Amino acid sequence: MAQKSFRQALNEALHHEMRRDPNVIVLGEDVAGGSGASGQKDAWGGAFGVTKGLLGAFGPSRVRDTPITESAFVGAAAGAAMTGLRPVAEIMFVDFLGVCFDQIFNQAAKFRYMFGGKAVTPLVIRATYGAGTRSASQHSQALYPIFTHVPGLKVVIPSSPYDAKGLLIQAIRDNDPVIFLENKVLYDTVGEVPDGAYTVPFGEAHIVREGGDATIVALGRMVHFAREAAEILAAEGIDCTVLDPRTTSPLDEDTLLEMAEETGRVVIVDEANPRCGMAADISSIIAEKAFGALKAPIMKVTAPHTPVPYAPNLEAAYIPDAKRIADAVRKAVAFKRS
Amino acid sequence: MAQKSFRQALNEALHHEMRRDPNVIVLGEDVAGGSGASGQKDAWGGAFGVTKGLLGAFGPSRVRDTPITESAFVGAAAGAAMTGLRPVAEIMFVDFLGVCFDQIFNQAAKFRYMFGGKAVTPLVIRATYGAGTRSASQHSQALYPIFTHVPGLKVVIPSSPYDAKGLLIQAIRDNDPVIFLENKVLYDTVGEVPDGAYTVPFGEAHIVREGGDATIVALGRMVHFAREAAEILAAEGIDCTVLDPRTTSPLDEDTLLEMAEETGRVVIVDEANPRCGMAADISSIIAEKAFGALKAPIMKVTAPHTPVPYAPNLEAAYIPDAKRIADAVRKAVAFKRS
Amino acid sequence: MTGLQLSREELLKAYRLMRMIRVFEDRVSAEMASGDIPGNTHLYAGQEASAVGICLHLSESDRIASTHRGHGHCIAKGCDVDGMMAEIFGKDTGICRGKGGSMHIADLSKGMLGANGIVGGAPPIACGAALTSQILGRNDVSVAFTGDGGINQGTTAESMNLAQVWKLPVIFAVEDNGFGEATASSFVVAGEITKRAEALGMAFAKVDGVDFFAVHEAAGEAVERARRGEGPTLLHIETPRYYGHFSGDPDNYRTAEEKAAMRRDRDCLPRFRRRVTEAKLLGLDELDKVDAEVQAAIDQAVASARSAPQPALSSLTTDVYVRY
Amino acid sequence: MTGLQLSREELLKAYRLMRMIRVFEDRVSAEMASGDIPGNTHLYAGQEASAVGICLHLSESDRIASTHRGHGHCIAKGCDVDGMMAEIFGKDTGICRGKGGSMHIADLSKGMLGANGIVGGAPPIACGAALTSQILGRNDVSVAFTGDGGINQGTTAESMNLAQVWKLPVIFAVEDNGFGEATASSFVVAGEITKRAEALGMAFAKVDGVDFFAVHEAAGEAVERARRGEGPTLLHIETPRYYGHFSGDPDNYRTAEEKAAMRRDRDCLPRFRRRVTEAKLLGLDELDKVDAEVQAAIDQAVASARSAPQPALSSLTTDVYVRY
Ligand SMILES: Cc1ncc(C[n+]2csc(CCOP(=O)(O)OP(=O)(O)O)c2C)c(N)n1
Ligand SMILES: Cc1ncc(C[n+]2csc(CCOP(=O)(O)OP(=O)(O)O)c2C)c(N)n1
Ligand SMILES: [Mg+2]
Ligand SMILES: [Mg+2]
Repeated sequence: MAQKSFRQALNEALHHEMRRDPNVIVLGEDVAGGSGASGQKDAWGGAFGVTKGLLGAFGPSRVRDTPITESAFVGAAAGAAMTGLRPVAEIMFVDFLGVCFDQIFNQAAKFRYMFGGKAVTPLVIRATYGAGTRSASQHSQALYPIFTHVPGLKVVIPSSPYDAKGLLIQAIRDNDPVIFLENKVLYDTVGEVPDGAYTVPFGEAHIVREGGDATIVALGRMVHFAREAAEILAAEGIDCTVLDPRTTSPLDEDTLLEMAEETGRVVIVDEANPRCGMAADISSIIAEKAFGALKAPIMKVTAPHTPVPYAPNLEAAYIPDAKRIADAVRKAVAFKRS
Repeated sequence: MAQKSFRQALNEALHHEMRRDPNVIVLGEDVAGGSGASGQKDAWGGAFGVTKGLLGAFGPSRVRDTPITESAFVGAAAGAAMTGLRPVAEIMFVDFLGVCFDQIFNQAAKFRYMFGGKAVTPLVIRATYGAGTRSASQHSQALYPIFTHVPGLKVVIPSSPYDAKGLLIQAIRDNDPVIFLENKVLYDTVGEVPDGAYTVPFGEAHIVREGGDATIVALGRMVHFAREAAEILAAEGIDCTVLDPRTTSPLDEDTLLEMAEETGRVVIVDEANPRCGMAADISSIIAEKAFGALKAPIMKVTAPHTPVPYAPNLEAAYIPDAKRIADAVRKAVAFKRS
Repeated sequence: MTGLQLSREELLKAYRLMRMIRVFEDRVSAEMASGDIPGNTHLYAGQEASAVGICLHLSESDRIASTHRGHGHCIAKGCDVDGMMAEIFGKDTGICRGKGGSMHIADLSKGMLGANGIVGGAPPIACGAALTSQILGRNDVSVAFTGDGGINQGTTAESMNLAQVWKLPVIFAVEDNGFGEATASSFVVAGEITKRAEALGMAFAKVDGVDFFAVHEAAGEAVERARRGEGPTLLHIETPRYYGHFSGDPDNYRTAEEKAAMRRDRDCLPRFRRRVTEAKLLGLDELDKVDAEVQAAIDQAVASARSAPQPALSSLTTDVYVRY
Repeated sequence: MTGLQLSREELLKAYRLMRMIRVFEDRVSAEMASGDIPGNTHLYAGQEASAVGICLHLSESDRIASTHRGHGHCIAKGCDVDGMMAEIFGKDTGICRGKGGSMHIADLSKGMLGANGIVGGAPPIACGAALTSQILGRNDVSVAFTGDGGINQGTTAESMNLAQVWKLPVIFAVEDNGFGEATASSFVVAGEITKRAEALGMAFAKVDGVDFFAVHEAAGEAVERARRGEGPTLLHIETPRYYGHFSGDPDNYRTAEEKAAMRRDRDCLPRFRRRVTEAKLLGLDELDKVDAEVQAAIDQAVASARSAPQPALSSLTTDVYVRY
C-alpha cells in the first residue's frame, strides 16, 4: 500500500467525496486562497494545505474562500446541510470555536431533536487542534471535551493517516453534524493509505497493541506517545494494550470496558485540559461500569489546568509524553490495596 | 435570621458590593429594563428580577441596559475589568454562551497567563442555568462543565440563598474571572440569609448532611434532590453524606476525597449532560485518588445525552431526581465484588 | 398600489393568514394566562402584515428562518396550525412531537427552518439555505427574520456581509417593533437600520409594517431581485408589538396610553379590511366569514391539542442523531 | 498639513518609532527564517505610519487593544523592545515571561492591552477600557486595532454599535492592507468600510496609511473627539503589507510586480524623510543617526534575547489565577 502523509490522506478523502457527490462543498478561510488577488489561485489550499487542489478540480462555487466570519459561514454550512448540501466547513484552529459556538451547539447539533426528528444535518466541521507548534494559548488548544459534551454532535479525532482518510469519508457520508479534529503536529506523519475510498466506522475503537498488564487509552497524537510508552514498558516486562477510541462521540464503550476488564489497570492519556476532559469522561465510565475488574486507580495523564504556554520548554512540559505515560502505568502496576 | 429568597439574597449581594465599591458596575440586557421607553424605568431588573432596584440606587452609568450583543458587552466587561472596574455582566441564559464564548474563554480567562501574570481581571459573569421551566433546548442547559474545563475561570453554583449571597459577594471581590450560575428553579426558594455582607469562600465544599454508608455529591438544584434522596434512604437504614462542592473550579478535592474515603461509596448527581460533565470529572478524581477506599462503582446520575426537551413529561424525565439518586445509592450499597 | 392587484383568492388568503395569526396568538395568550400551556411564549400579535406580506411571495421550496417570536412566520409559511398548537401544549401530536415547543417550531417540508431561541440565530441559517439554492442552481430564495434587537447581533452583521459578497438569494426581514424585551430600540440601535445594508452595497427598503400592501410590495421586489440572482435585500419593517415581550410580561415600561394608541392606530387587520372593501375587492361579509372560520379553526386546534397525548417517555432519547 | 507643526522632538520620536518597527520586523523575519525563533509571527512592516500616527496622540493611561499583527502597535505604544524580542524568543526575560509569544504581547502599565490571536478579539476589550474611562470620569481614550478582515467579524460590528450608543471614547482603527491572509479584501468585504461607521451615525475618516502625517491628523481629530466625550470614530487606514500573511508565507497570491511596486511606491519611511527634510524640519543626518541607533538597539535586543534564560519549568502552572 502507498505511504502517504496524514495531510494527503485527508486531501484524498475530500477529492473522493467531492467527486462522488456533487452536494459536497468545502468552505472556510483560505481553503483555496488567493481569491480576488493578482497572483496564484488556490495559493494556500487551507492554512495547512489540506484542501489544496480542490478549487482546480471542483471550481469556486463548491470551494469557497469565506470572509473571516465563522458564525456566518459555519451557520450557513449548517443551514445548507439542513437543506440538501453536505458541507465541509473548515475552522482553521479549533480555538476559534468561541466566535461561532452557538451555530454549532445550539443550532446544528440540536436541529434534529428540537424539530422532533425531522431535520437531517450532514455537516462536517474540520478544525486543527493541539499544542506543539509554539502557537501559544489561542492557537493550541484541544477542546474536544467541549464538543463531546454536546448531544447531537459526533466528534472524530484520527491518529493515523489511514484513519484520517477513512474517518473523513465516513464523516462526509454521515447524516449527523461531525466535528473532525486534526492534530497539527500529525499532518506530516506518514502511513499506509489505500488509494481508493473507504470508510472507518464511528464508535469503533482501534486496538493499536495488546498486552495484559494495563490498558492505555489515548486519542489523536497521544496514541503515538502511548505506543512509545508501551514499548518502553515492554522492555521492562510490563505489557500494555493501547486503545485508540478514534471517535469520542460516539464512544466505543464496549471495547473500552472489555480492555479495562481484561487488564484491570487503565491509564488514559488526554492532550486536553483535565477538568471535565476526555480522560475524566472515560475514567468515569470505567469506574462505573468495570469497577469490579479494577486492580488499581484509573490514572489520567493530561495537560495541566493551564492555558498553553508559548515558550518551547514550557509547551513541551505542557503536553503529555511517553515518560509521563509510562510513569503512570508503573504506578498503576505497583499499586497495592492498603 | 431573616428568611429570604434566593433572588433576594443575590440582589442584596449586588447592593452591598455596589455600595461598598464604586468600581462595581452591572451590565446586561434589561438588567434595569425600560431604558429609552415611555413607561416605568427599572421595569424588569433583569429577566428574573435579580438586579431590581440597582438602577434607582446607583444610576444609569453603573447599571446599564445593553444592546443584545453578548460578545460586545461581555468582552467590554472583560476589558473594563482589566483596566480597573469590577463589572458584573449578566448573560440572561447560560445557553447564550455560544455567541460570546471567545471573549470569555480565550480573552478574559487567559489574559493573566498569556500576559505573564500581569493582568488582573475581576470579572463576574452571572447567568441562569438549568431545566425545569419548559424553556426547551436553547434555554435550559447546564453547561457548567464547559466553563469548568477552562483554565483561568472560576465557576460557582450556589444551591441555597445563604450560599448565593455569600458566594456572589466573594465573586465580586475575587480578582479572577468568575462564572456565577443561578438555577432558575431556585430563585423562589427561601432560606436564612443574614442582612449584612459576608463571603463564602471558593473551593470549600459544604457538607450538607453526614452519613457513613455513601456520599452523594450534588450541585445547585441537585443538592435538594440529593437531600431528599438521603431522607428516603435514611428511612431504609442507609445513611448518606450529602456534599455540595459549591464551586466546581476551584474544586474542594480534599473534602471530596475525605468523604469518598469515609463512606467508600460515591454517587454524583449532575444536571448537565453526561459526557465530559461534572459527574465524570468528580468521578475521575475519586477513581484516581481515593481508589483504595472504594467499595463500589462510582455512580453517576445525570441528564441523558440529549438536548433538553420541551414537553413537561419529557423534561421531568430529563432532570435527575430523588428517585434516580436513591436507586443509584442502593445499587452502590448492594454492590458485591464478584 | 400594486398589492391591490392581487387576486381575490390571494387577498382572502392574506387576510385569512393574518387573522389566523392574530387569533392564534390571542388564544395562546389566554391559555398561557390560565396556566394551560407550559413554558413561555413570545407573541406575534400586531406584526401579522410582515410575515404574511413576505411569505405570500414564497412557495414551499423557498425557506425562512425565524426567531423566538416565530408563530406568525410559521403560520404564514404554511405550518399546520393544529400541529403548532399541539406543540405549544407539549403534546405528541405537536409539529415537533412536543420536543421543541414555542421557540422551536419547524416544518422543513414547508420550508420553515425553525423558530429560534437565540437572537441572531437565524441569519446564518438562512444564508445556508440560500447557498443551497445557489449552488444547486435553483431559484429558491430564503428569508432571515430578525428583530430590531437582533439587528445588532454579530451573527446578523456577518450574515449580511456574507450574503452580499456571495450574492446570496436571501432577504433580511428586520421586524422593528421598537423593543428588544423591555429596552427601547432607540436606546440600543445606533443609526439607521437601512443604512447598515446600504453600507454593504445591499439593496434595502423601509416599510410600514402595519400596511400589508406596503410590505407585500417591498417584499415582492426583494424576492424578485433574489430570484434574478442579484443578491440580498434588507427590509426594515416598522411594526407594533401588541403584547409584552413574553406572555406574562407586565409590559409596564410602556404607558397605558402608548399601548392603547398602538392598538387603536396601528392594527393591520382593520387597515386591510378598510382597504379591500373601499376598493371593492372583497366584501365585509367575506371577511367576517373568514374571521368566523379562523375562530373555529383555532377553537378546534386548542381542543385537539388539549386532548392529545403527551409524548411517550421513550422519545426522550430519540432523534438526537440519525444514527449513533 | 497640520502634522508638520509637530515639534522636532515629536517628529524624531515618530520617525524613531516607525524605523524601530521596521527594523524589528525585518529582523524577526530573518531570525524566523533561520529558525532561531519558535512559532509563527505576523509582521507589521509597511504599516508603521498607522500605529505611530495614532499612538503618538496617546499617553500611558490611554489604552490600545491589538491584533495578531501586533508588534508595531506595541512598539508605538511604548512597550520595551528588549522585552518584546525576548518574548518572541520565548525567554524568561520576555515581556510576558515567555508565556505569550508574538501574538500575546502586552504591557498593561503602558496601556497596551495585548496583541490578540483572535480576529475581532480586540474591539470589545477596547470598548471595555473606554467604559472604564467613561465611568471613572477620566478622559483617557482607547483604540481598537483591526484589519480589513477583522472588520467583518461580528464582534467588531457589535462593538461599533455599543461604542456608538454609549458614546464611548474609543477609536476603531481599521488597518486595511488589502488582505486577510491570502484572500483579497475586495473578495470578502462588502461595500465601503467607512460607511459601516456612517450607518451607525459614527464619525469616520479614510486616510492613506503610508502617509504618517495624514494618519496623525485624522487620529488627532478622533482622539480629541473622544476626549471631548463625543464618542467613537472609525479610521479606515489604507496600508501595504510588506511580507506575506505570516513569516514563511510564500505570498504567491500576489505577483512579484505587485509586491515590488508596493515596496517601491508605498513606503512610509522614505516618504516621511522626504517630507521633513523638504520642509527643513529635520536633517538627513539626524534621520540617519536615528537609523543607526535603532539598528544598534535591535541588534542589542536580539543578542540579549538570545542569551536570556528560558522560563523556569515551574512557571508552567503559575499565573493562571491571582489566587486559586
Ligand atoms: C443571544 C441571545 N441573547 C439574548 C436573548 C434573550 N432575548 C430573547 S428575545 C430578546 C429580544 C429580542 O429583540 P428583537 O430582536 O427586537 O425581537 P422582538 O422580541 O422584539 O421580536 C432577547 C434579548 C436570546 N434569546 N438570545
Ligand atoms: C476568529 C479568527 N478567525 C480566523 C483567524 C485566522 N487568521 C489570523 S489572521 C487572519 C487574517 C486577518 O486579516 P486582517 O483582519 O485583514 O488582518 P491582517 O492579517 O491583514 O493584518 C486570519 C483569518 C483568527 N486568528 N481568528
Ligand atoms: Mg424588537
Ligand atoms: Mg488585512
